[in-house]
Amino acid sequence: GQAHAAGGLMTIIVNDPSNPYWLAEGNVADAEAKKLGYTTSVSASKGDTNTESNLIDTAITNHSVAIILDPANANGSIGAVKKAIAANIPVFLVNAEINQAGLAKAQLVSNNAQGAALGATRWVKVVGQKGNYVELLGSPSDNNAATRSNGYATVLNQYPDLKKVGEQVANWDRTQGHDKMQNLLQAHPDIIGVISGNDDMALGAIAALKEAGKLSSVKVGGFDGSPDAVEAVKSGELQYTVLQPVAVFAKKAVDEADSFLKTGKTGAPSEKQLFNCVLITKANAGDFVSPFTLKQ
Amino acid sequence: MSDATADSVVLEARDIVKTYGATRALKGVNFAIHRGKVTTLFGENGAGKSTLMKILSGVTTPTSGEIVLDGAPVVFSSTVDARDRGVSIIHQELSLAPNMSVRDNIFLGREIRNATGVDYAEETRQTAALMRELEEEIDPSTLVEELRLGQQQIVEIARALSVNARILIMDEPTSALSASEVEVLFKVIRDLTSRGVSIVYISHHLEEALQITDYAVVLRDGAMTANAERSEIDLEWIVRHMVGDHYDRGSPPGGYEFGDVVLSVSGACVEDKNKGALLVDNLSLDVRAGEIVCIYGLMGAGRTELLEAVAGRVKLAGGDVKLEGRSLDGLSIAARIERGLVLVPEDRQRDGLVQTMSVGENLTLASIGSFVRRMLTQPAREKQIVQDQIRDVHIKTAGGRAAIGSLSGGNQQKVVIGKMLATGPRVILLDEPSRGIDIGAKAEVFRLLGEKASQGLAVVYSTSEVQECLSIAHRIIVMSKGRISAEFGPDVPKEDIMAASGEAVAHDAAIH
Amino acid sequence: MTNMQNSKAGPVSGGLGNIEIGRLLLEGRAFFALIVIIAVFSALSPNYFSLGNFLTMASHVAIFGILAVGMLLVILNGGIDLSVGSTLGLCGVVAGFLMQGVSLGGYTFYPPVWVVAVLTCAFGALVGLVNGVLVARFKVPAFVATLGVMYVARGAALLITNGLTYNNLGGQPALGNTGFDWLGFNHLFGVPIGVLVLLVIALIANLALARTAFGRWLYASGGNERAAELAGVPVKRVQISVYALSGLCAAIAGLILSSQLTSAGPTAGLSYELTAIAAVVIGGAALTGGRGTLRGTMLGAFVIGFLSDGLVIVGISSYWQTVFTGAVIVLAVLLNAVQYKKRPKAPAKTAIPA
Amino acid sequence: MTNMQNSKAGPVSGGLGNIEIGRLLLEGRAFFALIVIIAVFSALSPNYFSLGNFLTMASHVAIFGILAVGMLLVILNGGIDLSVGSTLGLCGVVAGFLMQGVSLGGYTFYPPVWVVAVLTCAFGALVGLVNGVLVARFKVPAFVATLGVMYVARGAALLITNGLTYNNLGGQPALGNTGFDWLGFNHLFGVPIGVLVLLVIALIANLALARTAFGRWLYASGGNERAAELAGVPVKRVQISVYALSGLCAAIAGLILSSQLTSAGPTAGLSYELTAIAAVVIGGAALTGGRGTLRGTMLGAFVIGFLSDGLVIVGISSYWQTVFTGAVIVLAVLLNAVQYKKRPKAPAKTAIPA
Ligand SMILES: Nc1ncnc2c1ncn2[C@@H]1O[C@H](COP(=O)(O)OP(=O)(O)OP(=O)(O)O)[C@@H](O)[C@H]1O
Ligand SMILES: Nc1ncnc2c1ncn2[C@@H]1O[C@H](COP(=O)(O)OP(=O)(O)OP(=O)(O)O)[C@@H](O)[C@H]1O
Ligand SMILES: [Mg+2]
Ligand SMILES: [Mg+2]
Repeated sequence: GQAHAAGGLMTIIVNDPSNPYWLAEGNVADAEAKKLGYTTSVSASKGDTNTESNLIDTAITNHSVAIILDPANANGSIGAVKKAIAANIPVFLVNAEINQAGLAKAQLVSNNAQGAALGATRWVKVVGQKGNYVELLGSPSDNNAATRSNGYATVLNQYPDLKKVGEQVANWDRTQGHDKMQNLLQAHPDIIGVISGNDDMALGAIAALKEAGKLSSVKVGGFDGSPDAVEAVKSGELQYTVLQPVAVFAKKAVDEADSFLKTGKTGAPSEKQLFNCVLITKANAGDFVSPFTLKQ
Repeated sequence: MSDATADSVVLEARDIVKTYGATRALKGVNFAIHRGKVTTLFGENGAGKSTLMKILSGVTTPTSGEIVLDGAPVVFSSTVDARDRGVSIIHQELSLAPNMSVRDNIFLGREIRNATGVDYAEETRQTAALMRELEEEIDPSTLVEELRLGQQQIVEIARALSVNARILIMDEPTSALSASEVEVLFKVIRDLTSRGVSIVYISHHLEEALQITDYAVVLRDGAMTANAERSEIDLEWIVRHMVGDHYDRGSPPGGYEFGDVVLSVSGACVEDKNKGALLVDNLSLDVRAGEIVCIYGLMGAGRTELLEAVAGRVKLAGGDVKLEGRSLDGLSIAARIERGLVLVPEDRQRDGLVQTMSVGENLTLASIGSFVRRMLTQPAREKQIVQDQIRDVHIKTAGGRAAIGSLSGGNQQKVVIGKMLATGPRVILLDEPSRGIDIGAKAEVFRLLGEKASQGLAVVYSTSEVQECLSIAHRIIVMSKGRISAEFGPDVPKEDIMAASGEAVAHDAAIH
Repeated sequence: MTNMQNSKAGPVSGGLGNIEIGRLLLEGRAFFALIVIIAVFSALSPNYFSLGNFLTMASHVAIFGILAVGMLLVILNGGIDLSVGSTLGLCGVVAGFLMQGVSLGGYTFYPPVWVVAVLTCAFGALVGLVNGVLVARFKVPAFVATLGVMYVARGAALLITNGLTYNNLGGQPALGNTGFDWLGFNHLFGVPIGVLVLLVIALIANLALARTAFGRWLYASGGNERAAELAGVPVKRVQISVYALSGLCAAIAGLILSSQLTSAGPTAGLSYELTAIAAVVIGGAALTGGRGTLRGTMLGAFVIGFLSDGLVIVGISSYWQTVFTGAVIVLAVLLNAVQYKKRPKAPAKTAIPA
Repeated sequence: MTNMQNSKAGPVSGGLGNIEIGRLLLEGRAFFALIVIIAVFSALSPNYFSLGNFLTMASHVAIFGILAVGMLLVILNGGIDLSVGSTLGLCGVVAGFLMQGVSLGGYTFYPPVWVVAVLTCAFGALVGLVNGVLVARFKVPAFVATLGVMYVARGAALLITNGLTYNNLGGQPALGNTGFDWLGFNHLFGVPIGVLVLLVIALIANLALARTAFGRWLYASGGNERAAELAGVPVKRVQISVYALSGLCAAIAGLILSSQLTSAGPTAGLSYELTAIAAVVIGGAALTGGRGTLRGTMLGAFVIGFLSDGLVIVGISSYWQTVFTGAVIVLAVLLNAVQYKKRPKAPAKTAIPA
């Protein structure tokens, strides 16, 4: 229904709702916007900048009052954002950044570097300071893959006896995580740990390790805090995961948009706002009230 | 039909009507098949022969009318149903799977089974036996695509025989067979009839068909125009009822002088790609403007290879082809057409026509250049060319925009010839253009070629029928095993031509 | 426009004149589908039926509409081109690469935008040429050849950019290479440039198909290659050309897309080949070659584009969008099939009713 | 094993006996490619040439190898099945859904694993059946029908899970539905179950192709449908069956994959159809139907699997992996084409100069 409610239409564009992370992002923003009296339209770019651009066009056609956007690509999404701004629609970016400041009213992202450091520190605690390990990387066209990997390296490089003997791109995907882990195990049967750029790849790796009967000797760490990963942390298969506060900033983005529409100000001190990640271990894994949302 | 023969009737079609959309292919045909006899069905292209046979063998169902088997009405729901009741058919168009072996094709759809699945050994044994019976040396495990056409037709025949049917329908079984193979087939047919099997036989080779006919039936425009016993009929009778006309065998056009030599083939050789043998072996031939040269030969004599090499489709392994004194060496097919040398291919469906295009588009395909101005085709000019060709070549069609598939076989053949004539050639090569077309259409093709020849066109015409040579050629060349084995003038006795081809002189059917 | 598959006629009478509204309505199922789509979405959303939205949707259609034109040529020839999506991405990346300046012997050149555009188009045609040569000369089945090239082109795009996206395609006045965003951002008479480019390409292609020797050759060689060859049609050249043209179309689409986005990423155009093929097929072309019209293909492209944009505008979830897209592809072709069924069976290509 | 396209014989001597090493080496280009791949990677990495690694790689091959078996049947029939990847994903999701328990009238049933497996397989076959009916009864071209079903199945999988992934497929002893991870995790005689399943499916398929009437009917209807129909082959039933079997294979592959991952996500199997097609084609089958062997297809699957795993093991970047995959597809088929060229040109299917 497009009947204009008091607040007007807020368009929410997430990356790909077939992933629980983005699904939660969309759901939280959707709920908050509805609560504030807006009608909403949630759609997905599936990581394709052209689809994203088309969705922005549609938002313009639909006379949206604001756009909450999870940009598909740091460089590639700039054009789409410009287009929305040219049509006088304020854009609020969540989860990922674009490489140009001054366009969006706000960019709310999780602090990937901080989260990576958090995770890597925990990982060393679990795995120990000596031995061989491997890393699973996200899709290289995504900035976050590099940010997290660099974050891990910054911490792990401090331990000269921890040696990274292999790394593989598994494109954030569970099946690929599984298969590539099997390949890595062939080449490096002696590893003691796996550090992964996200939870899905970590869960794939866990499946491979289970199959090889090595899960007890090889420790795995994840990133994202997805519900599946939290379950795995509870059961002890996954050592930890790093929760991206997606529920927090998705809600905040809508709030800022609402504030901007009503007052002309987002109420936040700066355009770029970093949200710190939270370490999830067995200790606090039970505190989730809904996907990606910890008990306050 | 007299009452005396009525009780010998096994299968009877009564008042069969078959319509395809607006076309009435059969308009109430009555037709009877006699036990242990050969009933031959004659008729022009499109007369409805195949349609009638398809109905009798369960391929299609009649729009109205009934089929009576052994005195009781039956309905054939499928080919399998008909086969189970003893009716087997050799289709006019080959229906074999080229990717499979001879054995697999013969037993396709009625596998001999044993405990572990299909009993290949038994099937192979039976296939070999059938091949022996047909006096053909074909290994049961050979892939059908590796056989030449005649052999494929033999496989088709073998399949029909292997069913052990009571009624065997043969729709042009000999169109690709050599004379000796036809002899074997006729022997098999006589053997079958003596065992009480009833045969329906269809062929455009009237003289050949008369050799085994017991009853003749003539179909015209979807209706039966005549039927009689063998003793009451002759060739003239058939032709009269088929075309309603007096039959003129034709004679070569005359009353003019030949021009210079336009096509000159010297020492041409064509290699068989697999075996390295020579299919055309050092062959030389000159053709003058206005001359009609017939190349007679048996299946596999190398005529197709010769003509295709001249037209540029296959490479010459040696020798040279000159057109009006200039060598064609290295020129593409397109360039040869440009220079005035065209080929009407042997297989019009596969090589002659574009089925997705209209009659008009097919007619102008080889001469697009003549109506293109400033990169664009000129519709008005094109239309004119199409109309001219339809008129000149006498194509029976609703017009240039008609679908090519709506034409009868003979008219499709005329489209292929017309397409090539539209390029204004100096030399036209025709590879068995009369195959599968009826005598009326054939006469028209002859008339057309005669007319063009008298205007200076050089014609090279390959054929497997002696009578055709005599009807049209100024000069008859007999090819055998890739070489010219003899050369004759227009007034040579048939037997001499056949002897030169290496063919055993067929029984004279005493048609004359 | 001509109407190859619907009328028995084909383009004999030559041309652009004889649009028959009645036949269009009765036989053009894709046209019918388009009308239904527009009607339904206009009823569901007040924003759908407006000139502005139609132009926006048309500019979305432009990208894969251009791909579909190239695809139509390939399909008419009896082939298929799975590589267009990757080629689009690769060409965008190549353009982005050139816009960043080319280092030659210590100097960095900044080619002007028109040079970039020409080089990119040439490059796209070259990729297509590789397909064409593989198919025509080396007899690799089109599906396989273009599948291979699809992977190679995608890998190459990723390698060039190392997975990253080129930004700042706007160029700089100081370097004399501004203007790249013109294609994507500007309007002429209120119509987005991308749409105009599609229009021009479609008109040229239509003319080429209906009125040139090349078009006739293409239909002929797709209908029966052997017969075409014997009639003097340069079938190999035609075959190679259509793939090169398809590559060219992909390059143009890549330029427009990167210009619209003012960025060029290596994953652009992923799986667009399927959309392009769907457009051609919905437009009534036969995958066996020889049958199909440009008008049909354009209708097919608009059916897909107007449908998917409509689903977004009325706010249907992206899961349902996937389902609907699939259903519409099948339905549109099903309708075509039903239509064919009523006509007399065309004789099988090589069967002989001699 | 039989050797349809390489020997004149076909299954003459009736089957499994006549492997001819010489001919294999000389003519089986896919086999040759496999040897080269194994040799090269063994030289490059000490970890490649080991039983353990071969088993791991084989278990990766198993997934799309099973898809390829179904795809081979479809391709032999002259069709193509683009929907297998989606069907795999959808079947995994259906299995996951069933493992979560089915609510019926207030009660929640937990079907035992074998029931889940059977239901999932039936469901996969049903999806295939839809393809088959569209193709055989409604005459929708296979490419289009399966493309549409591909979208619909993917959308359905997303709708069922609402984008989430079913986890915990292990079941619970209390509910009596444990054992799902058996397929993916267990080994028999040291060989992963997935590989054994592939082996069993391949053997059955090979037997069916070489020794049963169904196999002969399949080759015949792919080679010349009309001829097969006239010979009394139930061509429509054969056609529908192959799509159903392809769907069944996709379901089995989906079960194994979700069992390996002990989870079932809606995006599993994305673009696996292309890998399966590539395997079949590298194995020497013709996309025009009627030609191809099971042995070739298996070789093709192993070529792709051993190549991509090899590239991973020697540590080549994922971009280069994409490039190499494409290049190998083209090269392998190019070799096949060269091989075919030497043979006499096959006359067109039904041609006869009557
Ligand atoms: N499937 C079909 N659809 C439409 N018309 C058909 C079909 N089959 C045959 N016809 C038409 O029916 C008529 C009779 O055709 P038929 O094949 O029986 O002729 P025929 O006597 O066997 O000719 P020929 O000597 O060329 O084999 C022709 O006009 C033909 O065009
Ligand atoms: N496709 C083929 N595969 C294998 N052998 C072939 C093929 N075509 C022709 N041949 C062989 O080549 C030789 C010459 O054949 P060609 O077709 O030139 O003879 P022809 O005189 O034209 O006879 P036809 O009446 O069959 O056309 C024959 O021995 C024939 O068996
Ligand atoms: Mg007939
Ligand atoms: Mg010949």
